[in-house]
Amino acid sequence: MADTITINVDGKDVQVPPRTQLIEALRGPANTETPAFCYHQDLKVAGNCRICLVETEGPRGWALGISCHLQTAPGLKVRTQVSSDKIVKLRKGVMEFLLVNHPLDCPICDKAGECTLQEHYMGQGKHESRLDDAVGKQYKGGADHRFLDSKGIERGGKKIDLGPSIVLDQERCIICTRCVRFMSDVAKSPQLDIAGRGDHAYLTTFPDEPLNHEYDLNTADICPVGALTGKHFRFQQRVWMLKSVESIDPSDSLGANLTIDYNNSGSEGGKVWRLMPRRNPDVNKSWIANRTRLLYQNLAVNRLTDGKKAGGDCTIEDATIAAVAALKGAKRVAIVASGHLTTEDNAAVLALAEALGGKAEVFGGSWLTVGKADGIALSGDPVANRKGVELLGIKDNLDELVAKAKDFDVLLVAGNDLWSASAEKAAKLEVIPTRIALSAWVDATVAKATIAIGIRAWAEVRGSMVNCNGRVQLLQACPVVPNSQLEAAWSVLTALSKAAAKPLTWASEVDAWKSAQARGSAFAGMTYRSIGPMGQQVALSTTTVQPVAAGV
Amino acid sequence: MTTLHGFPQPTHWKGKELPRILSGLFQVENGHTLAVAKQHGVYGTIGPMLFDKSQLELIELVKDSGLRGRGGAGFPTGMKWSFVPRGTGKPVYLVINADEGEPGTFKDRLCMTRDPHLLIEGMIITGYALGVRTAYIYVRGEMLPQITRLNDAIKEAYDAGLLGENIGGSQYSLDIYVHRGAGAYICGEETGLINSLEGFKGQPRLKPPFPAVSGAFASPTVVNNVETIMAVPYILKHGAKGYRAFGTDKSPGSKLFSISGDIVKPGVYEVPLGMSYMEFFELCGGLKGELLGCIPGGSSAPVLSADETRKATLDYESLASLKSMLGSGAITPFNTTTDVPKFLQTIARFYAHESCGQCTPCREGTGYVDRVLDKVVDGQGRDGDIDLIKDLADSYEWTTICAFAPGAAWPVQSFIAKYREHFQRYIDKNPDHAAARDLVTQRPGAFW
Amino acid sequence: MDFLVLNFDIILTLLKPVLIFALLFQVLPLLVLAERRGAAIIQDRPGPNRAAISLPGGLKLRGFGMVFNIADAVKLLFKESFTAPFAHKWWYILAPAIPVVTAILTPAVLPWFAPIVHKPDGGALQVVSGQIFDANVGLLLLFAIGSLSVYGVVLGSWASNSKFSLLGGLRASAMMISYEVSMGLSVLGLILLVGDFSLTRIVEWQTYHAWGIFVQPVGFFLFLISMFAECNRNPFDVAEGESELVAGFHTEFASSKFMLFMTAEYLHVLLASVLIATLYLGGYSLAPFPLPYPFGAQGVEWVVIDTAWIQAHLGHVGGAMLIIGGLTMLFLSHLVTVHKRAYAAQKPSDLAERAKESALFAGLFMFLAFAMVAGGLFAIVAGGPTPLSGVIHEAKPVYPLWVGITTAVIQLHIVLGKTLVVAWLFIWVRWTLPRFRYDQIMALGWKIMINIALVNLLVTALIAKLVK
Amino acid sequence: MAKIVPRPNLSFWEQVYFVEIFKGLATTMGHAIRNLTGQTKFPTVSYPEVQYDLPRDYRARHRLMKRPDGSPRCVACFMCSTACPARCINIVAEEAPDKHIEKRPVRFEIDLLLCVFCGYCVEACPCDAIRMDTKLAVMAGDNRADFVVNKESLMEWKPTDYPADDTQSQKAPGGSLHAQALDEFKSGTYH
Repeated sequence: MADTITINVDGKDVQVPPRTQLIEALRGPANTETPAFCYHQDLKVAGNCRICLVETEGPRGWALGISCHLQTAPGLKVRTQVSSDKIVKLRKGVMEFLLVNHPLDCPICDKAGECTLQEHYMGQGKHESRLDDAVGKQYKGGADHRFLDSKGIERGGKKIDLGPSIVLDQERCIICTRCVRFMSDVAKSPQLDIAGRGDHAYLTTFPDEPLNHEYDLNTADICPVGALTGKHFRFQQRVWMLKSVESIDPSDSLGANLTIDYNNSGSEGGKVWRLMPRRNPDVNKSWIANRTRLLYQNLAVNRLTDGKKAGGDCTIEDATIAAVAALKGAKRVAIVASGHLTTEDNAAVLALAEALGGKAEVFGGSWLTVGKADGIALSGDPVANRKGVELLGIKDNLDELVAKAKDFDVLLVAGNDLWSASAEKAAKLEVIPTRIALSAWVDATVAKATIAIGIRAWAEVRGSMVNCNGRVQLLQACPVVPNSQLEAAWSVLTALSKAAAKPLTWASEVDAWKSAQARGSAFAGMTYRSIGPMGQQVALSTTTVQPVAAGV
Repeated sequence: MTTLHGFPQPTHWKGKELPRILSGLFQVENGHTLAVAKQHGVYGTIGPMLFDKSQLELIELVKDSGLRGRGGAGFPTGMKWSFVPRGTGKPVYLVINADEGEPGTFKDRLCMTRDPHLLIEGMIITGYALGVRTAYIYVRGEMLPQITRLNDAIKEAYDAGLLGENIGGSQYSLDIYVHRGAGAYICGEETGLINSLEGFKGQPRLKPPFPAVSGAFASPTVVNNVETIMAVPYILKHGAKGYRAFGTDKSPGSKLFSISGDIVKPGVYEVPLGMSYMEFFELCGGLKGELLGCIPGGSSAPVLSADETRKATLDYESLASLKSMLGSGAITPFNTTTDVPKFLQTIARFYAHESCGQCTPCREGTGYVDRVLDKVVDGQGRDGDIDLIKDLADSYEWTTICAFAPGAAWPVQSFIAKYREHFQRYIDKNPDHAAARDLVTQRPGAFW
Repeated sequence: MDFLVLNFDIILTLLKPVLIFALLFQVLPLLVLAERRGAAIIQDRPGPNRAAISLPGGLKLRGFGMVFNIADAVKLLFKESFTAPFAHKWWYILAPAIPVVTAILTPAVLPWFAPIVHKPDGGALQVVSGQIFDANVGLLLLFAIGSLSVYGVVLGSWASNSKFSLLGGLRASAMMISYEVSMGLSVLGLILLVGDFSLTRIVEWQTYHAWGIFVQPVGFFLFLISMFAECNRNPFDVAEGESELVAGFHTEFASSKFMLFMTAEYLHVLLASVLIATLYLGGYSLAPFPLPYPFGAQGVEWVVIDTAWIQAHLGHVGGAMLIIGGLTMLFLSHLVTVHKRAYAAQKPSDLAERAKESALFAGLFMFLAFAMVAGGLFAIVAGGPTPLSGVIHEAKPVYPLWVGITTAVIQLHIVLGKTLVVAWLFIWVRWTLPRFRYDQIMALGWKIMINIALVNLLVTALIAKLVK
Repeated sequence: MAKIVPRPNLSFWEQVYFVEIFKGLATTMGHAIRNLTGQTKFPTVSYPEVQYDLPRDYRARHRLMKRPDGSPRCVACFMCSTACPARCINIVAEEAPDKHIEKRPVRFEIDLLLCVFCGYCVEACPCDAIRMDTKLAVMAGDNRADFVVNKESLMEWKPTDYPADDTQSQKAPGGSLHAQALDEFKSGTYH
């Protein structure tokens, strides 16, 4: 892998990997700003936007070419906008053409702020306009921003409902075909196409068929302009007001990488506004499923922001005191770990059991059904950290717990919603008189619990999960929390260890991670820094789950 | 059936015999039928004359003949054939580009109407030379009579054993299919044509890979014009030298020229390359009125002014030296009564309409130029609009995937360069063009 | 009556502090008014004119802004006496008292009039000093007390427990201590000439020789500048520096405590003016130097306008002062009418209101002017030679008690008049000069003022030796 | 690049400063004497009885411009709140039923206590929806909530309060000349 070749960019020799797209070499090793609209790292090259033009030296002198299609070869000589006035002029020209029929409605465009067109206009644009209203295509149509196609039928328009999740603004579309390529090549469901030709080309679905796919919201992400927008985020926030933290998909064991975009200023208070895919070529490429993307909507809904005790609400502190008392007085304690919580939380489960000594026993696993991998960004297993729990040495033995439920007088369930997974099996656990539930939401388990303590949800904690392929990935904490009293599960479990003779004294999730490292040999040597935003692979010797192919 | 001016054509001109390489059967009654064609020597090569030669020999022969593509680009045909990789295990396809869409060009149509068998003969030779099992004729959708003729001719050929398995008793088999296009100009571009042939949208592909390496159905593909292929049998018959007897040294052979415009007898003429334009006009009955300029080779070729036309000859080199091109051989002289901006408007509108919409500069640029030209012709022009049009054409000239954009840019650039005062007259017609120009900067922004 | 006359010295001595303080606290609001109104006049604006007392008959009494003083006092006294929670409470409460106490103690050693000498019938000769406390080290005592006022600033700023306050206090204390050196040195020249620290003796010396400003011009300026610094007045008001330190040392003070600080500040200005008037403008002496009298027995005689002379020409002097007062009133009346014109851009109703008030004041001043001029003329015409009591004390004739008291009153007015002139100088300078930078102040104090003061002292000593 | 202002070259007497003090004193006293005697009119006015006419460009309390139908012209683009250095503008957007408008504010609040009256919001507005020409320079309230003005109160203004010759304003949606301008715009004669 390490071998590189030398190409010459603007008179300077640059070491680049061989046979990659020139645009990657320019953007990466050559550090030359290269605009592109149609080019996307995880899509096939279409080469139609023409803004990434460069000059290369060939047998017939300097020739124009598009850097997204050209490949690096030894001795390649490239001129970019840095050294070629021609490129500067032509890019300005291309930018002008892109803008001829593009509306100037950035102020109400949801893409504004993360719009590729805006970015590159600042870098490569003409900056003084010579357009007037007579040159846009809509002048032949009407004031409704519609135009007549070659058959005289009105097309275009500002708000076209493409399907359940996507709205199209035809006027903003620059026909880069990224969405078309995504739907056909990645989603394998070619629901979109460009119809018409010339500047009357337009993006459309097939007649009377909506755009409806589990991954269709990705088209809004890859749309370089605001033509495709997701209905869930339409007009909600301006993107420059959002801050983001990096996290992963907590609802699926592939752990698709994503960012949590939130806004914690303003009179509205903090709120998580959206989840966006984060590119990780080894996990989910640039894609996340709609299901994952809409998870943020649950973060402020139905939350267990306080504690519960004997059926009534109480503060978290009171609930914790009651739980400690129950654990202290217990003869046999069953503690259920959870694949929905981080590895740190599960390490805390083990540490608590250890502290409680012989009277505690740890169970793990889930009754949720495992689906099939779709090959893009979902593995189908809803237990995100199943692997991490396994690597900590917790067995999948919930049925065993059901079998000997009578032996226990206290049940501590840490973030594992047993009752909604299987109410029938879980009903047998109701013989245990004291049932303590740690949960972020008011779920079925909380309803059946005698003591419930609210914990932070996945978006609000820092920790790690191990995906189905044995990749340790980090979740970072978003500061938006419904109740600042809420603590992460490991922290609550640490507090519950007061019931033991030697309570745990962990100060942060780093202590929890160190404990996890002590328990799971696969984590040896890993630090949060070494895991980083892209994750770190553990040795797969202990794998029992088949690896799921990463995205296409 | 089709009555064209120019027929009957003279066989001699100024004491010299005019070539009848391509148009031999044009004036023969029922020349399109196999029987009549055979009488006139068509299919004469299908036999030992062909099958005794090796593929490489044939390719060398065509190379030596100096035959160049007659579709417009003028790429040496033999060289094109030699690019086809051998032994890849993939089939090689031959596709005949009969998607004749260049404004002013109507030669292939006539070829297919009057002499389809010569085309089939050429295809058999080419197919044999390249190892083709399946060949396509991609015909423009509007050419219904031609499609009928071709299908009839192919049927006749199949019936006569000239197509299908073991042609003429040889080991060579060839199937020919007529593919009807949907009438898009861009499908005359070879990769666009291949895309269309495959059932995709007729949009050019990124090159490389070139079609010779990976074309139709991801296999090596040769795309040739009708007229090019029709010249192949003659070359085989008379050898490279025989073909080179006509034309100039660098542009050997003859070519069909479709002439229209301000000429007394418009039509299709086969003349040797190298004849001067003025002489050719004389051959066509002379010009109407005083010459103002001439489009030398299809609407995408840069226009020639009257002086340049007088200097030009009908060959690739002469026109290249005048910064124009022979193109498809569609010659359109126009006289001093021509309204040049409206002429250009027509051309620009054609290109705006026919742009496939794939590449940004061509998609938006052609429409942009069209609308600005419309504005100028409507008398709404302003100072600077001419430069704007020129600048826009410069911007999209070479920045696209295929050669459509330069083809759309050249007429614009050349018309403006050579007839600027005609455009200025239109702008001067707008009484307040100067005031209008000032208002551009004063216009309030978004009204809403 | 006899008792009063016989025990006049005791009664007056007891009464003096009361009278002087009453006088000072009467002049104080005038000074505040002068500050505000003076600022306005210098800065081309009308000045305070909103606070008014509504009287029956549609008359709104504004008193040229004097009502503002009442309003201020009421407001400051009745505001919540807020103590900053982070302050050091005891020192915080104590701090504002210190400058006021020092300011109140200072006038005790200032000579307000010449000693009243009289011999009651059947009593011993009584000499009542013009000071409350006739200390023969008066000036030193004055400086000693005056220096204490810096403690108020320092303590207040430190006790506030606020950075701004502390910075202001630090700057102020450093500056005040620095300028005390040059203050002491500058006045030393005068002391050298007079040969006494008693302020009465200094005034007497000036009466017989010349005012301090004439014999010690350099000393006067040095002392004046030092006094500016001591009072924290512009251009030396680094203690407050609102552009840098909010309000400086009294940022955290409010209501009555703040009022105490402000009172002390104006008292200091007033007392500094009195001190300057006493040391360099001859105190209660009427003329700057002995005046030539061309029609004397031996030709030109040099007449010393001392207390005895005033007493001898009591009618003329008193009459002349009344006439001057009357003319001042006339001028004030004129100003009132001028200001009536100045408010031309007013609403008619408001204009009428103001017209009423100005008419009232114009009339009042006019009446007073006429009364005083008339009284003065009468005194000049009717006042013959002052009756003598026939007793000689220290080679001066002793007059009856009423003459002594009248003279004292006249001299008190002379002192007050000079004080007001100097006080106006304070105000005038405040609205003229910008604040100095702290380093500039220090450079001026240590590098320039002290040197000039020392040279001045040396030169004075040489000249004094030569003259003697 | 910092601009270096050279110190003025002072003459000897200016450096001594002593003489300059007296010059300054003469200046101020000159003013004082003139004001006491000659001056009949001060440049100051007796506020609030007499008030200067606020200049046209004075930045006072905001108002929201209206469309002919009375709805706010604002399209909730957040440009103003983005430009606002005091972060005093709070907007909540929603989809507008009119497809030409697309986006409109549900809430539009300005906290006038935070506002620094810089006028950046007016500059930033792409559709001239917010202006600061109300001449309502003085605001009074009992509590902080009174100073948070909402969409309704920002639109409570009468067109008659604004000059008829302010044609740009009157042509703008909500103005009296708006219909005429709209016709011109539609017919293409609007320039």
